[in-house]
Amino acid sequence: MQHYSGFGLVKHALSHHENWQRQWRNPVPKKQYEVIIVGGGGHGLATAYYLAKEFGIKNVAVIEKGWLGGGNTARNTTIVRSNYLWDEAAALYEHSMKLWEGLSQDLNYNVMFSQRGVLNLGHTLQDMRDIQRRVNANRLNGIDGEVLDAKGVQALVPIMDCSKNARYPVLGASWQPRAGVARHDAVAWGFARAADAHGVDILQQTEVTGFKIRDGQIHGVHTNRGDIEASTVGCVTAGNSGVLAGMAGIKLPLESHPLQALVSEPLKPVLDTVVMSNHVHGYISQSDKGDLVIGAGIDGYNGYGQRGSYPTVEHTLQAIVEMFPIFSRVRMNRQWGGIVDTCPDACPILSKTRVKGLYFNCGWGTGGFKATPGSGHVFAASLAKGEMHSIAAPFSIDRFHTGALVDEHGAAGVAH
Amino acid sequence: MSQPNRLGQGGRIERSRKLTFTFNGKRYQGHAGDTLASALLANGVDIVNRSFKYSRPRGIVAAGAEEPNAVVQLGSTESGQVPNVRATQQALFEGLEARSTNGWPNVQRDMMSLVGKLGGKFMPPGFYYKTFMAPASLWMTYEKYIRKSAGLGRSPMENDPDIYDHLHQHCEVLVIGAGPAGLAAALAAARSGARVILVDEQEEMGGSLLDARERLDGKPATQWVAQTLKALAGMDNVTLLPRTTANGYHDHNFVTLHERRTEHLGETAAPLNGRRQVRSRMHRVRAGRVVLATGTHERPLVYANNDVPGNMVAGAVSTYIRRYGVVPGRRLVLSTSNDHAYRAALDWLESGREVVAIADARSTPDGELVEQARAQGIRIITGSAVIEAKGDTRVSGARVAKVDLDGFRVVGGVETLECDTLASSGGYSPVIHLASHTGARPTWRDDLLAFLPTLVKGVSVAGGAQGVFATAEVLKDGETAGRQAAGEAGFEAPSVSLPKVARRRDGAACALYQVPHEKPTLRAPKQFVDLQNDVTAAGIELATREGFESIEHVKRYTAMGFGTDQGKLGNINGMAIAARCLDKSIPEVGTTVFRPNYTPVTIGAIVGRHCRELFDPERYTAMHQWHVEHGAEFEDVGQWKRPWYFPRKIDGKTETMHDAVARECRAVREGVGILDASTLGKIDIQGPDAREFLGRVYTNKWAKLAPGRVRYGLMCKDDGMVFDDGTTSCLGENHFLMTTTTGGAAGVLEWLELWHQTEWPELQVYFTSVTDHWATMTVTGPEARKLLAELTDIDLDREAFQFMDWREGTVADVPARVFRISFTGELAYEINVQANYAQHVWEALFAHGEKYDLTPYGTETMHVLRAEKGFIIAGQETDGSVTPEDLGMKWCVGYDKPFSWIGQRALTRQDTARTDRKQLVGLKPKDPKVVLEEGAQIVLDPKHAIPMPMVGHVTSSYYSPTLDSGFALAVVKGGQQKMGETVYLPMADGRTHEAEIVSTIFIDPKGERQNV
Amino acid sequence: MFYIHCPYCGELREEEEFHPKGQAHIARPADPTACTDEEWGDYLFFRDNPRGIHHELWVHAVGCRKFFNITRHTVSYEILETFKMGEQPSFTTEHPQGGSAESATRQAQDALQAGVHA
Amino acid sequence: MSNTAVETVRTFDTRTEAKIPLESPLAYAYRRSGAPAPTAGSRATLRERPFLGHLILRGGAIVLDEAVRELLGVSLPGEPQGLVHDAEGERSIQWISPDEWLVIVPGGEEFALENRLREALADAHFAISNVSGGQTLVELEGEAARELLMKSVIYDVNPSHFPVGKGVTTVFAKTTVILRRPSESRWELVVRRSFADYTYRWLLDAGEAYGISVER
Repeated sequence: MQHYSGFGLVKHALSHHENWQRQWRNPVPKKQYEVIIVGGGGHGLATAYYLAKEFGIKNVAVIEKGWLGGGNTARNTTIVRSNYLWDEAAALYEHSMKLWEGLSQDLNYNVMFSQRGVLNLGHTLQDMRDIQRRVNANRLNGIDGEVLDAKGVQALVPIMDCSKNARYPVLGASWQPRAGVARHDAVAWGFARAADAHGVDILQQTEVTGFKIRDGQIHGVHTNRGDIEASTVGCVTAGNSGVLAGMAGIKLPLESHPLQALVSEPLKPVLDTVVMSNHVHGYISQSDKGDLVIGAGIDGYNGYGQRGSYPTVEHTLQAIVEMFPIFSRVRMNRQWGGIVDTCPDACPILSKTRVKGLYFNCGWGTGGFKATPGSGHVFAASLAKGEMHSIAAPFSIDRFHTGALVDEHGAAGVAH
Repeated sequence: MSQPNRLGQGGRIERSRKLTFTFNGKRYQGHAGDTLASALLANGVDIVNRSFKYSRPRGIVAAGAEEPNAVVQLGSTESGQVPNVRATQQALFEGLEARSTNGWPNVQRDMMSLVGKLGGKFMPPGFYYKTFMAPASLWMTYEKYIRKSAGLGRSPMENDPDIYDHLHQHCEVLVIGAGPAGLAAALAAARSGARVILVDEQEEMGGSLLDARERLDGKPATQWVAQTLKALAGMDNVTLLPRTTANGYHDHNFVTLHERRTEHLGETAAPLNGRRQVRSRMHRVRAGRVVLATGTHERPLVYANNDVPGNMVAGAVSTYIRRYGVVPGRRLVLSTSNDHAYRAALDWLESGREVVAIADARSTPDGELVEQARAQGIRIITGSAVIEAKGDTRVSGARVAKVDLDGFRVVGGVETLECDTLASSGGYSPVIHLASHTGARPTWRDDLLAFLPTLVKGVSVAGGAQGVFATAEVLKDGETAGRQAAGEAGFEAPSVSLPKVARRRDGAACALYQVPHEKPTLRAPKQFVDLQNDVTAAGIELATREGFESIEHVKRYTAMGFGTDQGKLGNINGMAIAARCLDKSIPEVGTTVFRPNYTPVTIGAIVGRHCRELFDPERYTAMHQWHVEHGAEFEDVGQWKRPWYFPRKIDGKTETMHDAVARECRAVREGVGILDASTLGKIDIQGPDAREFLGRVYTNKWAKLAPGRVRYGLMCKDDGMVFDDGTTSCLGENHFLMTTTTGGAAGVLEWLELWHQTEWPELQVYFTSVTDHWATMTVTGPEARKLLAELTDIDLDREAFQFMDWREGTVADVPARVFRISFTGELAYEINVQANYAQHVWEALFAHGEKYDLTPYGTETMHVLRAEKGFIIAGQETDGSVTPEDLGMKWCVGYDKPFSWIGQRALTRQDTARTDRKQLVGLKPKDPKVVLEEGAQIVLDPKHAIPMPMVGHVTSSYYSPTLDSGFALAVVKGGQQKMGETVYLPMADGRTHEAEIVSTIFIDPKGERQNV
Repeated sequence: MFYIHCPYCGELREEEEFHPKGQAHIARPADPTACTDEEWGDYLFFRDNPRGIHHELWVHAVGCRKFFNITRHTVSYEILETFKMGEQPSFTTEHPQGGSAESATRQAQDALQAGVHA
Repeated sequence: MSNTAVETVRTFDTRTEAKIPLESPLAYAYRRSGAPAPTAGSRATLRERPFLGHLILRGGAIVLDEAVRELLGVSLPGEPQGLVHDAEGERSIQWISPDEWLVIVPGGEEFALENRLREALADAHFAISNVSGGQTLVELEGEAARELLMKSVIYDVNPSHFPVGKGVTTVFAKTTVILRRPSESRWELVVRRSFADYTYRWLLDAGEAYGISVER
């Protein structure tokens, strides 16, 4: 792998950039791998990378039906935070946060992880109770965070309307300074390049059409480019997980919903943190390019159309203008939609299945991007050892039958 | 103030109306009818901006929505600022002030351009992914500087003085685009009687006809435009919306139209007849059929230094000359792949300026326009193209060479032509943005060298948007589309007679996107593809070399098409370059998908009136006026404004919340208080199966509740988790009045309907919301009976009217139902009267209550009083993960009911049946002065290292004036078995509180006070 | 944004008047006590999530307040039919062109939208 | 007369003959936002008709039709969106859903009407709920009334689609209204009490451009 650095950039400039290498190969599929990862999004690529780097399993294929990083990795609003309520979820996202903090160097790819902090606003007394509960739990779980009052919020975000005249005045917020945003595409590309360097085969334009299952054990996959064998298969296919599980005769408690986001035209820097509000229902940050990146909740119906309904956009922008009246004259440039696979308890599934050797990693709903490295890491550990990693264990499919849900709805009312 | 490039005649501007405007601090003059762009060109302003990444000087390239460079900051006042206005779409008005968005100290002499010049080489696409990584600690500093160079314009820092609104429109036929196809379509559809909306983004309708050379019925095309618009305006089934952009096409023919109502008049909307006007309006249109007559965007050619000011797309040159009477230079070189672009040269020549040459990439061009040009003596260099522009801040020459299109190379020598303007045309891309908003992927047509829209139901396309270019055919195509659309909507449309247009003979165009240079692309001077984002052909080539092979990857790696113009000029060229680098065809590297908005839309217009005081409804009770007058502080509960507490003014000083709540609490415990409880949901339930139904949706039993009696009930979802609670009264054998929580009212009614309509339609029962019909006032405290007795004819004797009874009669002469239920633990009467009488009854209670010091109290006191009694609040003690037993409310669960009620089955699931679940308990702080923080986490071992195992949290916590101590409710793992044990609450400030687990009932455990 | 034919109101109405309520035809087990934990969990949480034809429960919340069913394509978002509680869908994965059930009273959504005056 | 319904359902006259000052749902709105007087250029007029009798009638159309015809003198609008007035135009009945109708009568008539309906319907399965205190009727008139509605409701109010004699429940800004067209020139909004202030402020705001006035 070519090492990336400022010095390298200068060197390549002098040779007219004619000597840059491919960031990843375009290999011919082998007949057999030790592990197959289905799904070449951020989570799948991260899983492959950590399998190779941390667990010494380099004979790995990542099978992607389209282009790597072309799904939700490329469509989210890039927020990274770990201030989740329940111990199980907090452990998972904090594990991820720690990996984020060294990710650019680890991958030798600048994922532009910007720890500019995330505010979760409270507008009602119950909001504030929930915020205090969550921040107290975070603190005892070793996750940074504090509760701010309205003045504290105003000091951090001078352009926000924190006055009492607002329809739902800001009463305070939780503040996680280590949280922030990252450059979404770079995460997929960085993991792909680093995994490839470790020998992982990334097979783009390759579609899994079925599983080879004998005697309750996985033996590989059928694809549009022929059969590929492996005794361990991990599916990391987000919105398509249900379809894939169906091929193995497994049902998952997932629904795929449209999740919309939008950006303004690029502006000179005006907002230095990420601001989220469950109550007025919207969140906003400003990208390094200057766009205001805005989102809200999912649309209520199932949809794979990568678009949602217009009123969701209207309500989101109403919320943004309620919080930031100065943005009324700014213009919205573009909107789009992702397909998020949601679980009934707003937590993911990281699980074995009743097919031995077949694992699923899905159901991240609106929280997938921020979990990318952590999800990949614990999933890789689970695939490598044949036992779910302790952080992943609470997210088994079994919980929907025993009742041991990890209900993050309260903390996840707004997509993020 | 002369306008050097303004022609002495021609154009559609009002020459008599001169307008003064300011650009980058300098004053200029233009005319009514100008755009800011045409006025700048008229004044010979070459540089309008500096580019985003390399800080290169940039000029105006196009004349419409596709313009990438002329993106300026508008506004003379802080609150009137508008960032990123496209000068080509901004009508000129008197006093307009605009400035470039980039460039320091100014756009003419930009220091950053030095960085761009020297550093440009080191900034290939994605360079930021490859550097700024060491040392890791410095990234946030690097980022600060990266961000500094971000953005185009700036946000206003003051609130918007303007207002916006929405108009909900419905029509049978929506025609988008009022060029020849759209006008013909609208006319045809309108003649059928169908409701037609015709919308066009420009200041003036007519589209390409406004600068056409063709004559319609032997007259200038604009005459037919005027005549058609007049006819349409005269029909009351037609709505004409000029200056309005169809910015989003959504499912099932829902289209958003952004109408700019005053932006052509001033930076803020001036009042009209003393009334506020909206600055812009969003039409939310539901159309039966949509006709897309959106025309085409011309593609420029990609050659070296094609960004130097003076490079323009050919059609824009014609537009400026013919519509605005502006010729944007003196000496023109045209580089083209097609006949149509020859118009630019002919128009240029006719305006009296010099056409140096036309470089035509085709070896034997022979169309009608080519012959005209030859006849005019214009030099045509065939088989050639401009390979490089010369010049720095303005084009000074064009390097022209013979090119081998198939071999992608320059053949033969290079000739340098002196010129100041370089127009180019690589063909015409149908404007298919709207058609692809709902996910339909366009398909490439090799014969047209263009992507054509794939249509969903209910949409048709006409004219240039579907690759029909000749005016006569465009008109016919539009007419057919209009007639068909009306027909499909059930209206019979007669055919419309169309004007005669001479058919022009055009030669075939050739495929040319990037022009080859003598040097390989990576070594040649920059050849720009996306001007706004500084994406070059070399950048695209590099991306493909690095493994970015799908067009989606290329776009993301290079940022191509992500600007405010969304790549209208550059995307197809970029795809062609990627295809060349990958040795694939254009459709093989992917297709191009567009998302709303077509052009950026003011956020305020999307918000409409739903802001400020109208952001969200405020719901009020019938006594709200009284609460306001009596100084209540309000709490937001759902959309309701509920009195939170009533601070008194004592000696001119307003009580603190703590003091007010303590006073209110004491009043209820010792005297009498009154609460406005009108916000609770109330559902009238009637029918022979009402009782059975209640038994199924509540956890407890309802079979034996007699008329006149009231019962408390808990509701679960079928996962066994509590979601609402309240009392329900038996009014008659088949008649019940259910109350719900304030926030849960709508949800519970829908919940009941859901089960009735989908699972148990055989049950004979009806539910009707009566929440707003009744006003509810809770009179509570030891003196409640005495007070109420003064006003009512109901027998309040403790035996005749017992706890959990309800009675009817009058209160203050008003018919009332009175419920003897208590959420305070004190003697309490909930008085329900028809809400129109509420203010009277409320005031009568105070008139009589004065001697008892009747004290109004709010939600905060209500919370303290109920918590002292261990009464839960659904949504505060519960969070969707709490069962009735977790709440210690087994007494409210009827396990032996015959029907397996909602939630019952789930309670015996493995995890739900655990006995060590988090359970509701009381907490008594060891230090009575401590009021625990709500949300504080509970641990058993406060010395445990982080992460510290947590066993629960505080759900409610208050100071109790009755106990003179803090107290709390909490959920604790296995808490019901831990009575008397000590738990710890480590706080953020470093202190650790100690508390004892106690019963949830702090006052009057036997419940005697409410029974007096 | 959808345009939905409410089978009770008999006309097309804007999506904003409706709420989606998940998969259609989820019947509560007749005897919950006889269900295993697994069966109960399936009933509570496991739903079809097809990429294609989907039968959904909606409620005309700001309107007649009736629950009804929609057959909708989850990729194209085309609404193929709407029908009252208790009726069966005509369009299914097996019958993508319709015809799986009596549908004489139903009109295709497209025809309805076009023929505002039909 | 065996009258199970009367015994099993508890009716209650919430209105009194006593001279008690009544406050309409818009009382607070008038005080807070005022009531603009008509001006020369006034193109829309708002008028509240407070204190009418509002009953929600539930049951099957076949069950209810005869009783309604007998007691209200109009036939039950069985078709969706139907709105029927009696000869004087004082009493109306409107289709709300296949088993729900809204009856509006002059204030004070509602309780007697409810009792007579209950008698007439006897043992049938039906329900009647008095909601008179919970909603109010707001009339809109004037040449701009329809455009004002287009700014406020998502429903198509074009006369070709919204003829006289139609009524719908639909979205009004961020709340719900029942919108009716009793005559060529007049529109009626049935507004919930707790949303009345919001609705009023919205109409004043959106109506400013038409010089909206309020008749009191």
